[in-house]
Amino acid sequence: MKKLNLFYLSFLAIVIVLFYIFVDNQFYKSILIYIMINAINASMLNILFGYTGVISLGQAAFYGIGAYTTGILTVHFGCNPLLTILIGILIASFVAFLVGYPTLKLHGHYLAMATLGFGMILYIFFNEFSNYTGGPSGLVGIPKLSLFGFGLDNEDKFYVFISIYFFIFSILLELFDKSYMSYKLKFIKESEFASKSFGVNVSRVKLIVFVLVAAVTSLTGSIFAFYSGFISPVSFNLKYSIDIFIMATVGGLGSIVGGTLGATMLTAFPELITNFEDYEMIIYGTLLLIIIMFFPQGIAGIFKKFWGRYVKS
Amino acid sequence: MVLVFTTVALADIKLGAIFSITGPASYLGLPEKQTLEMLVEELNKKNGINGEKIDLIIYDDKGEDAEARKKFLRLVQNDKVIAVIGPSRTGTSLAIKELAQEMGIPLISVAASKTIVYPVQKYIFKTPQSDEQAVEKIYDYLKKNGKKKIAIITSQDGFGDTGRNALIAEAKNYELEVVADERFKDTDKDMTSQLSKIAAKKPDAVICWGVGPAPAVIAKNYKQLNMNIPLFMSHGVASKKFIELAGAAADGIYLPAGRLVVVDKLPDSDKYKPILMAYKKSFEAKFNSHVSPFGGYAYDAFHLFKMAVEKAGKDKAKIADALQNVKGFVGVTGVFNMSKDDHNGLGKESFMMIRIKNGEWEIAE
Amino acid sequence: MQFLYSGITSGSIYALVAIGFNIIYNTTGLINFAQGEFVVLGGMLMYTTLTMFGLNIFSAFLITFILMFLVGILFERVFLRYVRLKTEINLITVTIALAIILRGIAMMIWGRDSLAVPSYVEEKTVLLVGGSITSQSLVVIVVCFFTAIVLSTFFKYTKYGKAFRACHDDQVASTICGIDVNLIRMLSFAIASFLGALAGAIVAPITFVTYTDGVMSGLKGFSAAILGGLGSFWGGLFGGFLLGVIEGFFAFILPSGFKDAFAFIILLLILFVKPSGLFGKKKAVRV
Amino acid sequence: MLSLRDISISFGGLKALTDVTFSIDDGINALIGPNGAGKTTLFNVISGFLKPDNGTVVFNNKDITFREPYEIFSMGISRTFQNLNLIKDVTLRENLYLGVFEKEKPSFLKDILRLNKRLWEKVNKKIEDVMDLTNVSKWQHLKPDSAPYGVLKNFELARALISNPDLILLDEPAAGLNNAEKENLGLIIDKIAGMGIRILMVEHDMSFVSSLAKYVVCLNFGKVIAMGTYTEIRQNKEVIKAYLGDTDA
Repeated sequence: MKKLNLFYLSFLAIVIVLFYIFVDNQFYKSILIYIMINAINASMLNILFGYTGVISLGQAAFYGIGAYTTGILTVHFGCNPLLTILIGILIASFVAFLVGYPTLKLHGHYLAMATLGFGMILYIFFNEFSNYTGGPSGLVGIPKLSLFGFGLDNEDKFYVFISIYFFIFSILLELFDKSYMSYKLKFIKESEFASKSFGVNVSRVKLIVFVLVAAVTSLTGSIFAFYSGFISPVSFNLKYSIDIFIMATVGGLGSIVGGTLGATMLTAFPELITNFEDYEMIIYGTLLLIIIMFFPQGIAGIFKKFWGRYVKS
Repeated sequence: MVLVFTTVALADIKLGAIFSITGPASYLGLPEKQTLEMLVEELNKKNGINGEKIDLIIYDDKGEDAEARKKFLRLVQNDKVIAVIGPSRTGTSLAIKELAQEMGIPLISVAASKTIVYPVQKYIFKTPQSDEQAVEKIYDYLKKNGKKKIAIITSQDGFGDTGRNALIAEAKNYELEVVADERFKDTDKDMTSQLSKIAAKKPDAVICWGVGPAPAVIAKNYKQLNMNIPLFMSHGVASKKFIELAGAAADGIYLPAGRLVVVDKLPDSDKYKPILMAYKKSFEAKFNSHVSPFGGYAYDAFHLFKMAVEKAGKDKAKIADALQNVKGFVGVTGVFNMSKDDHNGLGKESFMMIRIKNGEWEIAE
Repeated sequence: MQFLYSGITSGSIYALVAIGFNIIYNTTGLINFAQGEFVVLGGMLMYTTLTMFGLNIFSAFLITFILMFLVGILFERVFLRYVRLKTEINLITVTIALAIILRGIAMMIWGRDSLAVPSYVEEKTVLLVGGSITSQSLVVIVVCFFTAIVLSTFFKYTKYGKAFRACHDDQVASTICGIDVNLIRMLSFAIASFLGALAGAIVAPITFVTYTDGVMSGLKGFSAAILGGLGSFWGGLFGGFLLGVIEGFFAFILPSGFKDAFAFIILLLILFVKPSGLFGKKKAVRV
Repeated sequence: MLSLRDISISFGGLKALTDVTFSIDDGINALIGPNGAGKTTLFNVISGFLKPDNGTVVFNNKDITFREPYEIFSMGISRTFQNLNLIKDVTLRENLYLGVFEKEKPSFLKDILRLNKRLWEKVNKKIEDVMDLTNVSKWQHLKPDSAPYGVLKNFELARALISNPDLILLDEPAAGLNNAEKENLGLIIDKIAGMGIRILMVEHDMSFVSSLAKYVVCLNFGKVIAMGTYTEIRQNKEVIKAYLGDTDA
């Protein structure tokens, strides 16, 4: 098993802590909260697609399942918040299993279409079952999460909670990346034929990964619901699935920091050019184009090259 | 086109605004932004509110909740604004109203749904009429003409959804029977199957609730199926743009609308006429595009803000109280009478029933 | 019965976009996510040439197609050739990025409101059994069939057509047999862009054109192409009409809010039963 | 050991294999026949990728005809591929993980929480041994794209070997190798057979087959036309006709 990249983990910890101490402006904190949420979703998509080669353009649906399970159970049924997170994970895993089983035998564009279609179906259900989901105008009044009597009702408190969750998540990612498991997924991605010949039950592994990724995405969805207190289908549509797909690609598919790097850059970047609304789309698209065309390994590739040339050697 | 008017003088009245300038609801956000910029520019020429110029900061929420939340926090934390105008859509307004209430920032939304200001919260206001008022206007008209069975076809977005709820709720009070309840997506290209389903139910009138290009497609489909049942639309289509799109198919459509669209047909004695004419002239001169009710919502929001600051200075809590006590303000959308339990302040009379006749608006009271 | 006509009208739009997808897929194996934007640009250019410059329909069409043909060439020549790592995913992501840029440009030039394009044929409604269809929709349907016929004969019988198909099966082998693969790739994007413009142009009078339309028409066109089986023109045509009719049908029998959901459910069921679409040939996977 | 009985399979009318029956035991066995005789198809049937229309495959007297490839591997059959199937994204050494880990059935949790030091030591030891056997240790840290063809072939052999299977299916091991490499490969295959591992190889190179194979089966157009030691096969008229065409035409 490979050595853990402790430098990256400690760097991450330092950045999060310093940011908490020195920046008391809640706007920048909210940006970092969104970065962390997107980083988790993009990293999970990276494991599903970047590592295992299973393309999915419907992850926003699982993100929505988590958010709406939490929203509906707390607003309409007054459920205990923590319980709703668990229920959301169970539902998302069950749906992922149900959908994954027939879908995962598809490949390439057909798989992309199947997952995209699944995402659209969920999005339409969020819109249509309006007496529960509040329909297009959304669901108001999701209570604040409180852990061990520590109410998370403002940006600072929520920032602490989510950075702990994100840090634990990054550690698990790092452990996964340096274990045999990450090799196994890469073997599947490159050659299902060879993997099958050497004892890998490919369809079972793909299904497990699909369900796990759906579960974590749903968990993040529930947390997003508690954070914003209001959810509407717009946040869980095809655009979000494509956004996290782009984040994982730009960040660097197949490298464990890809999701986080891509999410950081593409969530923070629009904030820098807010004064150029009309041009924002063009600038965003051009930035994307340049990275994909000239840095195929994504930003992680750039760091790795830089890291390899100046630091290691 | 830098939007930050940082004039040298002590520009210390910081006003924030969030509109959907890009994305699916961009036809709402653009006229709102343009109107606000124009009004601030004019006011700053007459050196602002009692000597202090206004520093206007506008952000785009692309019609998404997460963006609206981020931009709101940016306005409050970074730009230290004392009040926020917008957002343009119901969803994005609901996404930030709790935050505004918690942080004590007066928020004057330009989105329609009643749920924004109901239950009433100290800092949360809105200028557009609620759907209930538009629905009441239509139902009054229907009752007067003895219509009993109605069919509704509403869009699958915030505007269409709240409209649908209001249509169904109010129908009970007016003893109107809703015989068909169809939906459409604003990206759909052909609604003839829904309309033929409606035709089969033989309603006395059809009400379409939506904004943007889709209602124009419905108008054309309506003509294609030559359904000669009166067709009513929402105040969402009260703009020249709709007539341009629907073309001949727009003829004969009834809709409730603010006075802005029929300003030149109003009798001179009408108390709204001077304001409307002034706004229409300056807007159309500056941006050579037709004036729209959405811009009107921003117009009223700005004036409410101006009056509140004139009365209460820059203390946010006092501004909120001042806003709550606005009485008899004649705005573009109607007469605003705010109160402790009504942070919209508009009545049914802010609407007029108008009809489209060969490409022009015509008062159909 | 009206749902059938409504289905055919929207179906023919999906079909034309699907054919655009198939052309690029047939020669390069890629899915061009900017196909929807080509449709939007086609409509926008027609608006400009017809209403702004007041040209007659024929010259308006001509200018639009020439411009879009060049856009297609530019697309492939500049963007897809200089991609350093030409994996399928990288190239597809490039098309996603270009779609965003084109959308931004369309918003800049033509603004945010929907634009109306005058109909090319004198507007009248054709009464049919149990429903009606507008003359403009008939034009769309006719053009749709005409394009499918022209393209499938081109690809099946002409020398160039065979070269296109050879490129898709095996680029290396085609180069060895003297086919200029780069030229073919460029032409495939150019023709796809031209086709997108054609779809956008003839559809604009019915549906108006807004800069945000690209996403939805691209999505529906892609599902139609997948439904019919990637790579086959008749598949794309049939897939488009089938998708339109399914949507119309569900809009008729169900609360119409669910029509898209059920259309996608049908699509998923077909994919599970026949993973390569209705007409798609199972791509032989070399072991 | 491994016995096939009346294996037949056809792909839409084309009869790839018809009533193939033979069984093999210890030592090195070869499967020969002209191109398109159905040799690789037979390999895919044995390794579980293709389900025959009828007939059975029995291995260590267990019926594996309809078992999944990963089950067949865990029962002790591993293979190499006609055109190389190494994972390009990882180093050659890491390619060997594929061959060994699945046999060890590593526990997911222990693996993630890095509690399986002993397992890794065992794996690394096995890797060292198998690399020494196929003398490819020098290239272990390279990625497949930057190593010579012969080395890649050896690594595929090493990968098949590392799970110490009962039977290795070699798909044209000598193809594309020069004489020195062939000679070297022959030694390695001999050593492997010496370790009690049975080998069934598909091969065209007659000199290679003659020097190694104890028992030879010849296929032509999906039918077994001859079986026996290499010398018997050498004189069999059918085999000659199949390879060299009808001499007395």
